[in-house]
This record gives sequence, structure tokens and C-alpha cells, in this order.
Amino acid sequence: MKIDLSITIGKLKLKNPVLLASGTVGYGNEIAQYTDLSKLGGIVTKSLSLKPRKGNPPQRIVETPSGMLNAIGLANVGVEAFIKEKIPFLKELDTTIICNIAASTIEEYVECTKILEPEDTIKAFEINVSCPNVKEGGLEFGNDTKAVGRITEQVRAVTKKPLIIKLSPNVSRISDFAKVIKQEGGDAVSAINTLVGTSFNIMTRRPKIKNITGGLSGPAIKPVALAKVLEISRNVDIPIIGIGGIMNWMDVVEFMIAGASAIQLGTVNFINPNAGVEIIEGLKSYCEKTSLTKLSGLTASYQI
Amino acid sequence: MKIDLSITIGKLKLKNPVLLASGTVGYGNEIAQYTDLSKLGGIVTKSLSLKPRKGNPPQRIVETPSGMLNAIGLANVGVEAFIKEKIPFLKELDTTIICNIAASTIEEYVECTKILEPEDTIKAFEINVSCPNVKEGGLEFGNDTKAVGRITEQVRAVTKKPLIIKLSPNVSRISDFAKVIKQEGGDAVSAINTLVGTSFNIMTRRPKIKNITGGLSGPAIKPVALAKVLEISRNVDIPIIGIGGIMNWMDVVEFMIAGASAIQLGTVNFINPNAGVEIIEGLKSYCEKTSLTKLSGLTASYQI
Amino acid sequence: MFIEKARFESIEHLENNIHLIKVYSPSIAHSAKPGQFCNIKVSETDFPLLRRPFSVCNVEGEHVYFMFDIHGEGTKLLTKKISGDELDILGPLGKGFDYEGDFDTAVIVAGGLGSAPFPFLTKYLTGKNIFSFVGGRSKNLVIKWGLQNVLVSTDDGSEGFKGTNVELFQLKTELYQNKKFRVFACGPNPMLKALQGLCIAKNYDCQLSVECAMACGFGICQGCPIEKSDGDGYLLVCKDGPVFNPKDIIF
Amino acid sequence: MFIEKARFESIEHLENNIHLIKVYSPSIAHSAKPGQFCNIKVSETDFPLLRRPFSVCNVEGEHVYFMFDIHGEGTKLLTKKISGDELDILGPLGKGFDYEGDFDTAVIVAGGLGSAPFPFLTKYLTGKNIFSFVGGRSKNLVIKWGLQNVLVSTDDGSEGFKGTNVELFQLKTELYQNKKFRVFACGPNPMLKALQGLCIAKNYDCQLSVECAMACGFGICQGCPIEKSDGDGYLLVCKDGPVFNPKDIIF
Ligand SMILES: Cc1cc2nc3c(=O)[nH]c(=O)nc-3n(C[C@H](O)[C@H](O)[C@H](O)COP(=O)(O)OP(=O)(O)OC[C@H]3O[C@@H](n4cnc5c(N)ncnc54)[C@H](O)[C@@H]3O)c2cc1C
Ligand SMILES: Cc1cc2nc3c(=O)[nH]c(=O)nc-3n(C[C@H](O)[C@H](O)[C@H](O)COP(=O)(O)OP(=O)(O)OC[C@H]3O[C@@H](n4cnc5c(N)ncnc54)[C@H](O)[C@@H]3O)c2cc1C
Ligand SMILES: Cc1cc2nc3c(=O)[nH]c(=O)nc-3n(C[C@H](O)[C@H](O)[C@H](O)COP(=O)(O)O)c2cc1C
Ligand SMILES: Cc1cc2nc3c(=O)[nH]c(=O)nc-3n(C[C@H](O)[C@H](O)[C@H](O)COP(=O)(O)O)c2cc1C
Ligand code: FES
Ligand code: FES
Repeated sequence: MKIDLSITIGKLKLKNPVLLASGTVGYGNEIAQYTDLSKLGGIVTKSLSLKPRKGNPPQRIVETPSGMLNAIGLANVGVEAFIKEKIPFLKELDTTIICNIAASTIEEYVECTKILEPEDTIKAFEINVSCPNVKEGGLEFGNDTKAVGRITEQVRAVTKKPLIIKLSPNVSRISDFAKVIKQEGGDAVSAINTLVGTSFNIMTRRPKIKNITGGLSGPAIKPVALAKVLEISRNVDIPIIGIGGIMNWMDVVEFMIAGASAIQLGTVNFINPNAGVEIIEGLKSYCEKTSLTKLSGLTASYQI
Repeated sequence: MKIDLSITIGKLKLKNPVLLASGTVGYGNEIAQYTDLSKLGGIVTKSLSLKPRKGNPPQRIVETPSGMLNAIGLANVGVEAFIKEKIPFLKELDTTIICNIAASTIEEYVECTKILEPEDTIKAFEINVSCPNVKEGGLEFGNDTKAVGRITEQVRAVTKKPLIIKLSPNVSRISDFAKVIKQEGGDAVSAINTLVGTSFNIMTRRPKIKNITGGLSGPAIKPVALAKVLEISRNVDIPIIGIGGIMNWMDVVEFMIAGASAIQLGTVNFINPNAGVEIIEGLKSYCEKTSLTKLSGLTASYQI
Repeated sequence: MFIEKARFESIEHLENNIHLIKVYSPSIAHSAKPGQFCNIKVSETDFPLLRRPFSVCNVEGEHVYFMFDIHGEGTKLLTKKISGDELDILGPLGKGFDYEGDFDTAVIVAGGLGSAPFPFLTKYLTGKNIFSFVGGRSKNLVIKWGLQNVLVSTDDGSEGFKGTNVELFQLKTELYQNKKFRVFACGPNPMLKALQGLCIAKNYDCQLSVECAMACGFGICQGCPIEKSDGDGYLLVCKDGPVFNPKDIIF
Repeated sequence: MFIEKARFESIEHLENNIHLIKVYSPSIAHSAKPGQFCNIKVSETDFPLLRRPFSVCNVEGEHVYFMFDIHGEGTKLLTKKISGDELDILGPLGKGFDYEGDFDTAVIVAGGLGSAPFPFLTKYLTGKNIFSFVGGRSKNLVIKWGLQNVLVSTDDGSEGFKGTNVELFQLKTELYQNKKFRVFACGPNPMLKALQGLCIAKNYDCQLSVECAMACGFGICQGCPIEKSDGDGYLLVCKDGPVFNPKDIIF
């Protein structure tokens, strides 16, 4: 049986729906030792800011039940160094490169996008309006539909590439954000980024994470992520990239049924850097078993 | 070493901070076969509505990684039957009884409270403005500070008992709700109720939970609950009852450090109905080891 | 009802890769009745979170037996237990079969792992005629262990009668028709539903043991409703069942 | 670097209830160097979620050894493995000790489980003088297994010198002072910090193996930073370390 795993998100064509999530794949080089990136739909690079960021002091991560908290603080090399040092490696990869951008001001988002726009290696932008671990901007943007609308509008004005906005789950109605993004010309939304969480050392009474709070990821958040994807899917006609706690191909099928056109793998990469490739194999078998010739037919196929 | 485990929340005195959460202890009778309720700080009865409710059709629950989703739909006997059939048993228990009320309209909250107010067995009310599983009211109230303010104000007007409002975590800034509640005369807040989540059967493509979405509880949500408690504690001067994913005494200590005066055990009761009693023993040893003579000294003792 | 820290004694592989575990669990052994179940903590960690419900398959002295097949992560973890491990068991739970009263012939109808409660029930049926209609999708899903006078059916005809056990039960009326008989059934919902229809239509004396998702297993979570036939809401499978009169419930 | 499905061979209990596990892991055995570590999946389920980092304790042929004590849930699960189980190991990871170059005396300073990497390193030090300063809070926390010329210190004086291993190292200058020596250290941060101060002050040739919380172990999560002494941000313990020159880092 010939199975078509390809996916389109607006103008963006992917060979399959499996992407690796921003911040969980670096700039592609380290993970390439463990997996064949060319088999994947694509990778989303670590959030870039205009200037390099050192990130937060340690401790940055802590394990929680079926999850982990992180407060990396968007440690990254900055757009200039990215272009000089990282693009040459990324260019050689036979997979779709999506570039994730984080910023503290709307101007910074626009500026970053402008600088990166000429790079052919970059096939789409994902705008992170939802990082819970930076003080200025970050979460505050993500919680304000007007701000997200303005960011979408102004970044849209400076790029012809597909524009994806990555949403925060720490809001009452995530679909309101998706609506605004569609209005302002965004091509797709990614849902979800991490949930705000914390954890204390019971002897020192200090937060285990130096930044006090961190972002919760991993299987623990999967039911929440699925509900957010479903909410967007039922209320707004915009392609969705589903993210949150995916560990295996069954989870991917769930996300697609709930409304996702593609998905991203985050935390699982830390445990099994070859998870993406294994998941693609699993998706193929699932299609065979259920006589599905086009995987994209799963998207939003929920029976409600 | 003599250790004082007692706790006060406004006018409410508890022998220790360990309460059993609404909806996870029924009306006390079944769980009494497995544990000595008289050792606990108290129990919070299943949410009561004015009229009896049958609850949602099955399937109502599903396990998730380190958590579970439920959509019970507030199945309950209604206030009248509660007074007739349940109070006689509760009255004999040597523990503090807190009565949880859920409703679809502000009038219904007020009406329920009025009917229950004369019952001496009830030592406090907990108002559930945050159940994600009922269509009318429920979540919608919980996401609107004005509605929560009005509920607090109007219920306050008809009860002299301590008034606790149980908050939804499905909001951007939970402390805004705590502020309004304090303003309108609420004595304390309970945080948190369940997070909205879902899950699909990948063969039938139907939601596993008949109600489509359910409420996520259990250890998976502990980091989120702790962050919500900390946020309230750092922004509003109101007693907090911490809830969410507590499995053992270490978790209780974390919640108290983060700002909780008391805590509630939910999902853990299903797995170990004697957990409350075991936790109290654990808290005692912790106090001994750390030379803490008054457990309440832990509350909001975070070192940030 | 107890929370018993039982001692895991052994695991036996029956025909068709069915697992039978034996635990030393005196309190539960002394109080369990056929048709009751226990809610078992399959791991020592908080994962998987919930207990897993299993029918009491048999009791011998102070030992209790449970029978299962690998279904998911929980049952897989159970197969990893070794002699001497502690197993945390909550039970016995629910209302079992009513095996008292006036009948001389017991007709057991068991589908798949629905056979689990019947070795124990069979013990309480001494002096009665017993016929066990045991069905499965195919040969290797038919569980006969501990049952008497077994009549096998398989959906694919790989063993015994080709068809369902309810169809076979209907065909073999001569075995029970003229006796004072009572039907005891356990298995997947579609099987129970078919049997329910039949027994109500013919007014047979019948008891169905029902399965559903459970959290607590003893009535505090309200997670296990089954619709009442009188239209008045729900019963709880864990507390009001798992054994029901077919007239009382709607699948 | 490999994701190797290794075969669990055996678990041995050393003195003081330290566990030593042996796995058949040819790819890792062939490529590991002293001071490197592996990130081990301790269970077959998704719980606990993250791998656990352990130093390569020794290599013999195609077998790799890891040494640990029960710390929390993850290490407890490791002790439950039985011969023949599959163990999913990612490694070898990080930069190990530099044992090449011009020195004739190796001074090992190990605190608690910080002894773990040194049996393997010791193998690569043939022909050198070796002194191993091994410390622990008390007698039963001193791990001497696989080490040579051991000098013990305990905080409570229950064995050997009463005090820290760094203090003892400072007292015993006669053992290395006039030699071309290099210090190799692993242990808790306060120990490493004390040693770092000393070695920088005296300009000793020294290498510290650092521990910290990790998620991936190979550089993609940025979860394991350690501050650079030049003020220019952070290094990653998993990729740039775990072995560092004391001059490069700030605790
Ligand atoms: C009263 C009662 C008695 C039972 N007796 C037996 C028995 O004797 N032998 C036996 O093999 N099985 C029995 N079952 C079914 C058994 O509980 C499930 O097979 C088991 O829970 C599967 O767990 P798992 O982790 O392996 O599967 P998973 O699919 O990983 O379990 C995931 C979740 O679904 C629930 N679940 C999965 N399958 C079922 C099911 N069929 N019924 C209810 N919940 C389910 C689990 O409890 C768990 O919460 C009984 C169920 C009930 C309600
Ligand atoms: C490079 C490196 C090498 C190590 N080598 C060894 C060794 O050879 N032998 C040994 O016994 N231990 C070693 N450790 C520490 C070991 O990783 C922890 O003891 C182990 O992770 C504890 O897991 P747990 O589930 O039992 O404990 P838990 O406390 O339940 O673990 C909870 C979480 O905290 C992390 N964690 C707990 N303690 C530590 C620690 N000390 N350092 C880093 N993370 C920790 C765990 O990885 C996990 O994510 C090493 C650590 C690192 C970073
Ligand atoms: C260590 C870590 C770092 C992350 N860094 C970023 C980032 O830089 N930019 C971003 O948009 N998301 C970042 N994320 C969020 C992930 O891309 C993803 O949205 C989230 O982890 C949920 O998916 P998961 O449960 O599969 O991990 C990070 C997540 C983790 C765990
Ligand atoms: C099965 C179930 C039923 C619940 N019913 C109610 C309810 O009726 N009223 C209410 O206020 N909260 C209800 N809750 C929420 C709990 O009281 C608690 O806030 C939540 O489960 C989080 O705590 P936990 O993680 O310890 O379970 C219910 C939770 C569960 C799991
Ligand atoms: S399983 Fe909890 S009430 Fe039945
Ligand atoms: S542990 Fe992930 S980068 Fe070091």
C-alpha cells in the first residue's frame, strides 16, 4: 500500500507531519548524531533573539511526575551568529528548517524577521509569543490578544515566508488568540508551549528552579494540549501544529484527530533522540492497518 | 517534642491542614471503611446543587500519564437529600465538615447557601466556581472576575460561616480572582480545581470521555498547582487552601512553603484512601526532624 | 474491606498465555465472595496512577488468585512481579453473585477474560449441575481454566461451535430448559447485552457481571456509572455491581 | 555516541550497600573513555520520564560497569533489573579526563559516589604513582572499590582521618609535592569548590568532574549550565564537561 504522509500548512509543504520542537533540538547538530533528520518533516530551531542571550543561571530543569520544568531563559546565539555559524550546517540537511524567534518588544520581532528573511534555508518562521521564562515580554505578550495581533500584523508585513505563531496555554480561551492571528494574516498556530509550574526543595524552602517558575512539558501536559488543539480546531479555521507531551505515534494520531495538521516533538527528544523516525514508522503502520492512504485525512477527524 | 499541627483559616480552626477534596470523598461514608476520618483536619463534601443531578453519561474517567481526566458532571443528591440523608452520618464524625456548593446561576448559589446555613454540622462553605464539566455556569463563571466577585458578595450576604471560593486554574492570572474575592469578603480561596483536558480513542476517533473534555487531576498537575498557589501568595493577602496532585507529606510541605495554610487531597484518595492519615504522620516526623514546633509556620515560608 | 499489603507468591502461565497470580492475602481470602473484585496497585511507584480492577478468580486457604492477560502497561507490570514482592490490594469490592436460593442448574456464560470470576463461583455451586459456555474470538482466546462441563464457541470457528457463546447457549436449551436454572455471565458488553435481551425476553433468572473504567472501586469517585433501566439516573458498577440483574440496567 | 539496547548482566552489592551493575554493551564499551558518562533509561515505561546520568565506572571487554547507591525512584528501579533485561543506554557522553601528557603521579580525590569514574581511570594510569583520597560523611559512605593506595577521610572520624578529603590531601603533601602530579577529582560541589580554590591558589594541575541536573545529556536542552569564570555566560556540563579545568568555571 502506498501511503502519502505529506502535509501542507498554507504554502508550507512537509514530507510528513513530524517536526522537532524549538528548544529541544538545538540547531540540529548534536541530535544528528543519533537520528536521521532527513526522514523528518522538519526541525524548528531554538528561539533566536536579536542579541545573544546567556540564559538563566542554574538550576534550569527539574523532573516532575511524567513531566519536567525548564527555565532555560532562551539561551541562544543571536541572529547574527545563527546566520554565520548555524545556517551552513542546517542548509545541508534534507529537511524543512523552521526558524523560531523570540523577543521582548514588537520591534525586536520585526527586526529579527527582517534579518532572517533573505535566508533561503529558512522555510518558515515560528514566532514564540509564549515563553514563560523571560521577564520582559514573553508570557505577557502571550496573554494579550491585542499584543499577539499586533505582532502577527507587523511580522507579516516583513516576511513572505509562512508565518506560524506559537501560542501560550496559560490563557482562558486559546481560540481567541488563533482568531486574531488568522485575521492578521498568520498562516498557522503552534499549540502549545509549556504550562507555568514550580517546585520547591522542602529542606531549603527554595524553588528548585532558580528562575522560581519554569515551563512544564512532557506527557503530563498531553491532555491539556489536546484540549487546546481541539478548542482551536472547533472554533477557528487555521492550520494547527500540535505540541505537548507526545511520546509515540499513538499520541501523534490523537493530536491529528483533535485537529493538528502537523505536530512537534519536544521533551521526548531528550529521552529518545530517534523518536521522530520511530514515530514516522508507527504512523505508516497505522495507516496500513486502518487503510488510510493519505495521513492528512486524519486532521480534525474527531467524531463528536 | 510537642508539635502543633493546628491551622486557622480566618475563623475556621482545623486540627491539622489535611482536608479531603470535594468529589473525591463522596459524603464520607464509603471512605470511612478505610481510614479514620477523625484524624483529619476535615472533609469537603461532593459539590451540591439545588436539585439532584444525575451526572454525565459514561465514560466519565480516563487515566493519563500521572493523572486522570474526569467528567462526572457534578452527580449529587441535591441539598434537600443531603440534609436528610447525609448530614446524620457527617454529624457523628469528629472532623470538620466543609460543604461544597456548585450552581448554574448566582441565585442558585445563594439559594443553596441559605438552605444549608442553619446546619450546625457544616463549619464552612466552599463555593465551586470552577467545575469544567458542566455546561451552564461552571467554567464560564470561573473565568470571569466580575462574576466571581458577584458570587462572593451575594453568598457572603447570606452566610456567617467561613466562606471559601474554589478557583479555576484555566485562567491567565489567578491572583486577580483572589483579589476580588478578598475585596468581596471571602475568607479564603481553594486552588486549584482541575485543568481542562481531553483524550481520544485512536480507532474510533471519539473522545474517550463522553463529555468530550474532562478535568485533569493527579500528580501531573502538581507543578501547575504550586505555581498558582505561589502566585496568589505573592500577590494577595488571603488564606489559601492548596490542591492539586498531592500524593504524600512531601507534597504537602511544598504546598505550604508555596503559600498554602491547608491542603486538600483529591485523586490520591482513590488509590490510597488512608493517605490523609499517613500524610499527617509524615508531617509530624518532618516537624520533628526540622525542629518545627508549629506546622503553620511553614505557610508561605518560601525563600525567594 | 481492606487495604492489604499482600505477598506475591507466584505467577503461572495457563494455556493461551493467560496469567494466573497467587498472593498471600489472608484478610481478603477470608472475606471475598464469588463475583467480587479487588483493586490492585500494580507498581510501587505512582505510575501507573490508578489501581487496576481484577475479579477474584479463586481462593484457597489464605491465598487469593487473579487471572489476566497482558492488556496494557498495568498488566505488563504485574507479570514482572516476583515471589516475595509486596502487592497492595484493596478489596474485596462490590456485590458478588447471588448463588443462594432455589436453583439446581448453574449456567455460566463467559466471554474472553470473563471466565475470571467463575473458578471461584464454581466452588460455591457444589451439588448443582453446571454448564459453562465459554467463548472467544478464536481458539487461543478461550479460557477454560477452573470451569466445569465446558462448551466452547469461537467467532472464527477455530474451536467448538462457530459463533458466540450466547448463540450456543440458545441452541443448547436441552441442557437447562427443564431445570431450575440460573445464568451467571461475565464478558464484554456486547455479549452481556445480547444475553440481557434474551434473558429478559424469556424471563430467565440471570446475573450479569459488568466491566467498566474505574478509579476508586469503592464508590467515592462516581467514575463508573451504568444507566438504570427505570430512567432514574445511574448505578455505580463498583458499588451497586459489578453483578446486576439484567432488568435493572441499560448498556 | 550510541543509543544502545544493552543487556543487563548482573548486579553486585559492594561494601556499604553500593550497587555495581554490569551490562553487555559492546558499542559503548569500545568507545568510552574515563570520566565520560552514560544517560540510562531506568524503566521500560515512560516513568520516570528522564534518563539518569551515571559515570562509566569500568569497562572489561564488551561489558560496561556502573556504580551507584539508591538515591530516589530511578536508582531504586535500577536495582530491580534482572539478568537478561534490556537496558537502554545513551553514551558515551561528555568529555572525560585528560590522562595524557607529562605527569608521573596521579592524585585522585573522590567524595561519596564521586569514586565512580575512578576504577576506569585507574586502568589508564598504569606506570604512574596513584594516591586515592577517598572521603565520606561517615565510614559507610566511603567507597574504595577499584581504587589504589587509598587514604580515607570521614567527616565524623568513624574511619581514617577526621575531616574532609581535601583537608587530608592538603596534609599529605609529602606524597606528591615533589613529583609531577595531576589531580583528578569527583564529588559533591562543596568538595570540588574547596579543591578548586586550593588548586588555583597553588597552581596545581587539576581536573574536576562536575555533577548537575540533566535532561538530555548531549547538548540539546541547555539544562546543565555551569558559569564560566571569564564572565561570558555558561558552559554545558554534559557537553563541555563533565570534566573541567578549575580555572574555567565558577561554582
Ligand atoms: C470489576 C472488574 C473486574 C475485572 N476483572 C478482570 C479480570 O479478572 N481479569 C482481567 O484480565 N481483567 C479484568 N478486568 C479488566 C482489567 O481491569 C483491565 O484489563 C486492566 O485494568 C487493564 O489495565 P492495563 O494497565 O493493562 O491496560 P491499559 O489499557 O493500559 O489501562 C489503561 C486504563 O484503562 C483501564 N482499563 C483498561 N481496560 C479496561 C477494561 N477492560 N475494563 C475496565 N478498565 C479498563 C485501566 O484500569 C486503566 O485505568 C476487570 C475490570 C473490572 C472493572
Ligand atoms: C555526569 C554525571 C555522572 C554521574 N555519575 C554517577 C555515578 O556514577 N553514580 C551515582 O550513583 N550517581 C551518579 N550521578 C548522579 C545520578 O545521576 C543521580 O544519583 C541519579 O540521577 C538519581 O536518580 P534517582 O531517580 O534515584 O533520584 P531522584 O532524586 O528521584 O531523581 C530526581 C531527578 O533529579 C536528578 N538528580 C538527582 N540527584 C542528582 C545528582 N546528584 N546529580 C544530578 N542529577 C540528579 C535525577 O537525574 C532526576 O532527574 C551522576 C550525575 C551526573 C550528572
Ligand atoms: C528545555 C526546553 C526548552 C525549550 N525552549 C523553547 C524555545 O526556545 N522556544 C520555544 O518556542 N519553545 C521552547 N520550548 C517548548 C517546546 O518547544 C514545546 O512547546 C514544549 O516543550 C511542549 O512540548 P513537549 O511536551 O513535547 O516537550 C522548550 C521546551 C523545553 C523542555
Ligand atoms: C473524580 C473527581 C470528581 C471531582 N468532583 C469535584 C466536585 O464535585 N467539586 C469540586 O469542587 N471539585 C471536584 N473535583 C476536583 C478536586 O476536588 C480537586 O480540586 C482536583 O481533583 C485536584 O486535586 P487532585 O490532583 O489532588 O485530585 C473532582 C475531582 C475528581 C478527580
Ligand atoms: S470506581 Fe469510583 S465510584 Fe466506582
Ligand atoms: S543535559 Fe541537556 S544540554 Fe546538557
